Amino acid sequence: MNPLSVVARTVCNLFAWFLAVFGIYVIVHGHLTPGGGFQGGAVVATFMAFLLVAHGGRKMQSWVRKELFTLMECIGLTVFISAGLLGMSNTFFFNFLAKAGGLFGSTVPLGPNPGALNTSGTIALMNLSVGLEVVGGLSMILLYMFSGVHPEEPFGREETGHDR
Amino acid sequence: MSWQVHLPALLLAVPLLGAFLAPLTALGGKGLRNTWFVLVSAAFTMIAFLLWTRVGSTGTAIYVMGGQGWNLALPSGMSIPVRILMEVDAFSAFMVLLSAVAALAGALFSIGFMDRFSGLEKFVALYFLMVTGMFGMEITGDFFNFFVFLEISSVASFGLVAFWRDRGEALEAAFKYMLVSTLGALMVLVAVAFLYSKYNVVNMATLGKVIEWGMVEKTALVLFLTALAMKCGAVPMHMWMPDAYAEAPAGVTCALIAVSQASLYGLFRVTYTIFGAFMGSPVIPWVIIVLGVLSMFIGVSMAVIQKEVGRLIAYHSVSQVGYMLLGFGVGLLALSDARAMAEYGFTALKGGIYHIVNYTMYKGLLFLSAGALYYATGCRNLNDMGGLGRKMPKTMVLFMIAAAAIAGLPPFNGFVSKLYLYESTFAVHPILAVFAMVTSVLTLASFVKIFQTAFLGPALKKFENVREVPGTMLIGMSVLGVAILALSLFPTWSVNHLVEPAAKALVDQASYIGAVFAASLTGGGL
Amino acid sequence: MTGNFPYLVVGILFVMGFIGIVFEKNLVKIAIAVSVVEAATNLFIITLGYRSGGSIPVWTMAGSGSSRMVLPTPQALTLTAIVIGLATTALMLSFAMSIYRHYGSLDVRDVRRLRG
Amino acid sequence: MKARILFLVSILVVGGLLWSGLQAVHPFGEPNAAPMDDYFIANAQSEAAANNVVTSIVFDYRGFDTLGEGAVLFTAVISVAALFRKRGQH
Repeated sequence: MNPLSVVARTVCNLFAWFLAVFGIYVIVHGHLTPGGGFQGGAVVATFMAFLLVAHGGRKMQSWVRKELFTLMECIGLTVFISAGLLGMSNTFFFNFLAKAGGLFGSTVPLGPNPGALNTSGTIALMNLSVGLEVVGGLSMILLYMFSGVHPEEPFGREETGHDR
Repeated sequence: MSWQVHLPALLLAVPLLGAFLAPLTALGGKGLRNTWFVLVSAAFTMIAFLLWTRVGSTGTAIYVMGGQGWNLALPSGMSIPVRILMEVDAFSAFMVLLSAVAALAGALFSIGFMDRFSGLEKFVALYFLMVTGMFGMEITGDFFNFFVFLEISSVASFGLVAFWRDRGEALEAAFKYMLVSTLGALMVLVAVAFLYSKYNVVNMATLGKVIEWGMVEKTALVLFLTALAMKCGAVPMHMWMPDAYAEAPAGVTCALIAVSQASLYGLFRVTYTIFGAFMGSPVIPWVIIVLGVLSMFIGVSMAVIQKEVGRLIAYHSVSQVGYMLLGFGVGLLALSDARAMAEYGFTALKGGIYHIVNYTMYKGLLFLSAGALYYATGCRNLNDMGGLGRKMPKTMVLFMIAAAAIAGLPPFNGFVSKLYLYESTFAVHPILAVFAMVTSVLTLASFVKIFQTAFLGPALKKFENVREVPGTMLIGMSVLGVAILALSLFPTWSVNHLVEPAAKALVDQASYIGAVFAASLTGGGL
Repeated sequence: MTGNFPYLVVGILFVMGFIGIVFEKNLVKIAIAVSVVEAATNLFIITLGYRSGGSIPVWTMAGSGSSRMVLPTPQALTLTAIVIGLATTALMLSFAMSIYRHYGSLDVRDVRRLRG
Repeated sequence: MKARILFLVSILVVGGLLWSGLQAVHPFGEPNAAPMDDYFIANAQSEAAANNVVTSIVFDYRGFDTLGEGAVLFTAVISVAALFRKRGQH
């Protein structure tokens, strides 16, 4: 994929940041407004898609490493499952932070209310971790599918394990 | 409170955590990765065994995901569960145990078998995810959760079937498998949506309690039947099965067999537990029986003409799935009739369930030995092989055990389960028993063919340098070999302790439903 | 019957997707057809949860007239199903790409080394 | 040709099945009594302390499904990575 023209690149550079900020907003406010980890993560991942389209894959691959995204993904999911495991004093996936007073532990008034960020216990924590996972995962899919378009090697020669 | 109440959650959490951390083991090199592979596999096998013993001693185990207490199924003032429930009765525990054994054997085998290939930390992650999906399908008590785990196990197995992506055939097989499997999963989802629309619950036990017999339920039942029969490889949609089984790496195929058994489990959970009360009309049971007979016969007749070892064994899988469908179909036919149940239905069920464990063990071992042949010689075609018995004596012995078991030769376990099936199906209609016996004879014939072509005969010059496969692969194969021998030497024990509780649990719809509603009466006692 | 128009759309989309899967010859088009079936499924679940006149099930800044909310469970289920659909579609397209590398064609009639 | 007729018949069967099934579903906009969903709407704020009922279902009441969903995405990513991996990449 070749880089686009300078106008397109400038516009993409600008708007990619808006997308990233909006995506992070959606992730962080997942327990208050429509949205959540998956939706916000998908929006943040379009940041990567914008840059990939505008600047071309070769430049992109010199900027970021795929290992970084693998790490993001693994950490996100591990935090997610650990948040479930920590509730094990009651049950797996018990919401042990809700209304406990500490992190994300405030109570909410019943009925319509303006909403406070420090509520909902593990829900907010899981939103953040899932957001991290989705950003990493979708970016990885993009980068790997891109690297599959122009493989550097002829096909059929990738593995030596079949030879005797 | 004993920590053992958390076993159903741990059974799923341990392999999932293993999968999530597996890509990071690339940092520590080969030793760390293999240690992680063995460690997590041993852990989930241990948990599965503990779960099985616990269910055997204390009865159906339930687990409320995220509730105040593990057995607080119904929140205060509600008559239906709102959270996800895990429900492990004797049949589920039995399936979990044998899936765990097959997965352990596949994992041990894969360490040696996949050693020469790249990208193995991804292989390990996908393997654990497939195992998680399989366990989840078997212990969940919630239909939507069932769909999610069906998708986990399917997506992971697509990746594993296509793991040798330098072979075009593997990609082709993966695409076919993916098409069938995705369609099946979507049908399951539509069926769940239909049931949700009418009853506003997705919990299995609650649905079994409140369900009525109307158009919505009929549609849902037909969708479930079609989708799960597609997924377990019954005949009209069996095309994906030989391709995927033959093209996947051998250790994966061993676990894939257990995955298809999990789909079969779903089929019987739906027909027996949810729709069991409406099986008075013989239409659905006869559909299952006919599918079973067709699978048996078409599978075996396609198998006889195959030249590739993997495809030959894979076509036998189609025919073996037919045996189980036959047994369960006959059991279903007798479900609403106590006299018929005592007379032949229960025997058929026992035969079907016993055949599941036998099939998973010996078919896994057959695929592993075919993989060992491929590892040692690099050949897939039977016509290129010969005289390998002297070079690979241990593989030959293990293959012989498995082949004797699948053909139903008398001292082996395959004989016992097939005897149950002949006996009970004869009571329904003699022609069914005749089909089953003919299939058995053809199975014997084709395994004699493999054995004779591959292992016997003069030693070929091109196989001079062939040696026995490495130790870890032999250990993986021996796990299954020992399991087959144990089942064969103690048939009475295995029928009484493995098979009968599972068969009783499957027939007893009331206790499956009652477990959810009774457990909550005791309150949130921890 | 006009009131049940969404169900009609679900049925039509479903059958269209099936026709695509069965009769299309191009792997990418087959992947698109699978996506259509997925979309039909998601649409079906989400329409099941609608209560006429209901508001979204979110209490933040909700007006006083928000006592009647649409059913939240179908939305949660659809969310899960959409992500799963995304994952399978990505994988299916990757398979199509890899198959093109090996066979030089996306036509199912050319991708036929396995048979019998 | 024979296969095409078979396909056509199967599509007709699927379509007919869906048609008859969809006829029996409740009318659009008026679901049957929904005890489970009403429980969620009534108790999401007091039990899970979340204003967004859908998120409280996704991450609390049915949080385990969401773990499975995350695992499916992870699986797809790992599969794509395995499919396009380079030679010698461990």
